[in-house]
Amino acid sequence: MKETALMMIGAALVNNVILARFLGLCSFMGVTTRIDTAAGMGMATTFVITVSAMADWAVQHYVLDAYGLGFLRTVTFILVIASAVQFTEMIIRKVSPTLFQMLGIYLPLITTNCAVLGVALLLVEGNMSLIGATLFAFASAAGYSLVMVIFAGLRERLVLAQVPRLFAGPPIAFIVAGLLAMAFMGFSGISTV
Amino acid sequence: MLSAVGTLTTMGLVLGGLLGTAARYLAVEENPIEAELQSLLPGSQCGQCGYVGCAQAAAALARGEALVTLCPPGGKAIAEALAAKLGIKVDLSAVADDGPRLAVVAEEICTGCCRCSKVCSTDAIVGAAKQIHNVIREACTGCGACIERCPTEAMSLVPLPVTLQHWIWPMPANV
Amino acid sequence: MGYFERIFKEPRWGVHPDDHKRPAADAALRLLPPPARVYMPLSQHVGGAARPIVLVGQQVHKGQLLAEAQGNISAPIHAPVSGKVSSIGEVTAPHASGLGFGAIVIDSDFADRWIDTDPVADPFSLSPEEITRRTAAAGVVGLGGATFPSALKFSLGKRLAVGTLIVNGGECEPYLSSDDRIMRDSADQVVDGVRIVMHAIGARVALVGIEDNKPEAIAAMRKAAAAYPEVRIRPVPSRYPMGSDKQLIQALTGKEVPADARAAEVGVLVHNVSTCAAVHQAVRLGRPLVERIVTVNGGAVARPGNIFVPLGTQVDELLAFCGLNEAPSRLILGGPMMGTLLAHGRVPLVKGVSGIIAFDAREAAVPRAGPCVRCGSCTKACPMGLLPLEMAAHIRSGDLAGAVDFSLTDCIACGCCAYVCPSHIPLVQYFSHAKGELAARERTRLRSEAAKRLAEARLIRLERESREKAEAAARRQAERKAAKALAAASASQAQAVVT
Amino acid sequence: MPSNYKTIIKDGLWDNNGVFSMLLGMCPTMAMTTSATNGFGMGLATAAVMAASSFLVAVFRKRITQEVRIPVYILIVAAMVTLVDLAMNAWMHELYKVLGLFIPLIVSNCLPLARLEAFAARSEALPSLADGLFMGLGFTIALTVIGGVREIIGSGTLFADASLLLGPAFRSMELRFLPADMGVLMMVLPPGGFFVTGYLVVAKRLLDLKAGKEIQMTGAHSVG
Repeated sequence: MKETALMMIGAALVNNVILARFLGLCSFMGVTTRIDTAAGMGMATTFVITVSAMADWAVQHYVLDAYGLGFLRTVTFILVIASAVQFTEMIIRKVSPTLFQMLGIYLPLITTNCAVLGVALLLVEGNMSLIGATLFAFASAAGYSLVMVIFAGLRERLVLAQVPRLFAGPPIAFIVAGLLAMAFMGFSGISTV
Repeated sequence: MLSAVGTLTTMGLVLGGLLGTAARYLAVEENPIEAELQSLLPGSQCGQCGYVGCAQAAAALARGEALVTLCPPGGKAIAEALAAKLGIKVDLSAVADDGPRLAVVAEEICTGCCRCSKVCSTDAIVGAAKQIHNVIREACTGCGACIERCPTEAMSLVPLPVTLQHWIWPMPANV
Repeated sequence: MGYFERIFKEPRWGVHPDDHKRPAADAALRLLPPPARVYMPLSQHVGGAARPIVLVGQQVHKGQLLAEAQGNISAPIHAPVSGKVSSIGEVTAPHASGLGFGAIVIDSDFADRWIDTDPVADPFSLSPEEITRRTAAAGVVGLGGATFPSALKFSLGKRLAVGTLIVNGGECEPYLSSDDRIMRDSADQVVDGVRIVMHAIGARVALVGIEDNKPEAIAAMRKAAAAYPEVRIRPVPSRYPMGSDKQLIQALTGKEVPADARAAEVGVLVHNVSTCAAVHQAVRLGRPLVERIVTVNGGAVARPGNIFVPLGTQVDELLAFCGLNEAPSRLILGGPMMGTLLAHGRVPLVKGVSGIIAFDAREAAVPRAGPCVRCGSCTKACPMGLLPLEMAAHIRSGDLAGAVDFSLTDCIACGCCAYVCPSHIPLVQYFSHAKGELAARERTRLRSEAAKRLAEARLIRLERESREKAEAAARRQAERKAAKALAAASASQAQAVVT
Repeated sequence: MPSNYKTIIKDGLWDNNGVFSMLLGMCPTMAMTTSATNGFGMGLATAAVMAASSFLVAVFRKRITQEVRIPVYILIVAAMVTLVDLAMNAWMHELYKVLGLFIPLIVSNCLPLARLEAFAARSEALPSLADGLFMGLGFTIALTVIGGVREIIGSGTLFADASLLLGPAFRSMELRFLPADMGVLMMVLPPGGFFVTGYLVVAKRLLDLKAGKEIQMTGAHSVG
């Protein structure tokens, strides 16, 4: 139990997907201009990461390992992720139109979000059980969402600031992200998983 | 080799089939935002955006085919409202918004042909045949539809004159 | 918190600028000789411009009606001098934009002949409605600067059964002393006006708030009000903007006016001391508002003081009367905190002008604005409890809705924030710009809504026309067919007859 | 469409540089630039994938239907990545071990996909090959520069271990600027990646400004 909790904290904060592992940076820079869009992207991505992590775990265990096809990992995983995204979109649209209105426009963008593929690949390297893998994926995704929302909040303030012309836009965002990464380094004492 | 091809093919088939079936059973028709967009547009059906009327423009916006800056009479205010409704961000500094405009009749050229009053979508031009026409300021949207129809080039658009009531303090110069 | 502390404790909001009121406030009131020509604007009040009823070339007496009120919110205009109407046209408005507006120009005959007035010996025998009518006919508007027609405020106070009249003798703006002067010189008139207003709105108590930096005015008013226990003189701490409605109400009654409500809704009504004096003139003497006291002050003025001037006098003429040490580097109508910046002095004085300030080069120097350092001084100074730095930041980045979320609409443009800003950021200009922009958007929205209605009406009309056309065509066709059938029938009949 | 090779080269290497102008492919840019060598290796791998996939997409562009083009592009890129992955594992095993996870992640790097959409899908095979190659080389340059700056400030060396990772021929590139304990560790850690990238984007703007070019201050935000 304690180990699982530490593993989850480690995945969410210490080895944060965005700030420590540098996954999903495109969405980190692209969809964090407003808090609500960042939160929407975070929720959608959390969902997809968790679902596709389970699917990828199954593919790895029952198909690739079983037939010794490790080299097909990249191709099969991206195939599974793309399908999972598509599937998620259709289900959400059918089940909850409100949720779809919130997350709809972000879903297609997730296919090429490297956080999804990255987490799946990390799982395979970690050799986890299905439950462990699911929890790890969820925790990583939660950490991703957290950082997205925090950064979006910072950028909402940044828009109001008078930034030197040359630094306006992405450069100042990078520097702020660097400061945020420094802040997250403070978590490294919590857990070492 | 064969097992690799087989695996990929099987996965392709399974996933493709799954998605295809799902698409059939989970199909949902849309798009409720169109009506909301249309309510934001001026509704004068002037056609300056390139679509037949405001309803068509709203449909194009909902499909994502048109830019939110499509409505010249709406200016920045409508572009901003549309962007907010569609949940997108636009750079409005490029939108040419030289303020509301007004059609005026050059009385010495007007022949009283009534062509302009027929195209006016808000009935803002009054005047009987062979009488000099006039524009009702309050009703004119400045869409410019009448300009093209005038055979004697008596119609023109002028900026709405700035009065004490309309004057706005300028933004302070940036530091 | 006790009542005592509530009044005398230093408020936490606002600023305390150097008031620069003396020596101008101590100089005796002077009379401006009637100018050769006055420019009487048609719009000297909030609301619709007055409609001229005199003709060019017409001889008018002082106090004669020149233009009548037009619309629900409006006020009439009267001749400030006797003479001849020389023209009716546009003059430069006393407004930062420097745009023009309509005015009636009168060439003075220097006789200053009044029209026959209709004095009332005992105004308290008149009904409140009659007092309101007389005040409206005299063109009295809020002389503190808001220029809202006073009679309308009377009716509002009567309707909402306001119990307390607050009389604003705060005059918190630096440099200005016209209210101070009127209380010192004509305290009896002011108190009489206060009592007439109380009668008009049915108030039981009047609280006269006077800033404690005007001891002479407080003494004079106490003396004048000694016989009337319902008129209470209340010194208030000198703190800018004590003269603002909401701040004065809070200082005197402890009541806070809600953000989206009017003062009358907490049971009070605010009138300026000069307005009360004008009501006294209008009701007791039957004299319309055609003259007022104007403070002329500032480093560039040789003999600063308070001058009694006919409305419509050009600013330059008044400045020449007081003498100039140097060409003014900046000319402000009203106080330095909230006044209107003028491009030149060729503009007429209007009812709401309590002072003219001509700054010399030293006073007019504006330091360069720097970036915001987030010191928070402006939030501490803001009497409305707003966050000026946040609002300005949102406005600068074009996010007006964000500024409104920070209650931009509650800003009273008092200028405290800009006054205390160590970076000299022109905060009030940001807010004025944003408010103007918001108003413009609202106008655009209303316009486009109206256009939508018109377009829909047109579609319905076109439909009806085409339907009627089709019906008419069908009818004609039917008639023709019937006629044909008839003709055929009669032809066959004829044939039958023939055969 | 610029089929002019000079424009393609100039665009790819500087004007439209994937990292500094378009801000695409940020993940490997940040993660794999702890040293110049790593950046160089990652860049080359990406360049190879981009060149190959651009060429393939351009060749088959008329056969790919509009609706399924994105999945097809992803699959083509994924296949190329797998090839590069296997090749590097075989011939540059040391470098492969360092780059690890980020080789398969080239699949979801938005730079290759963006170029396929923007260029290869509408151009002839050879210009597409050139575009992919030079965009990839521009990416390599950016990564090497970022890696170099971080390495110099962070650990005081430049191209350390180049001989180990790329082969003995690169030994002459290994340099040391600062004594071993002078480095600012922060630069090698994650925050350094953000800081250096931010400042380098500013530096590029400054150079463009000096050259009298119009610069775009907002920058292209792309998601993927």
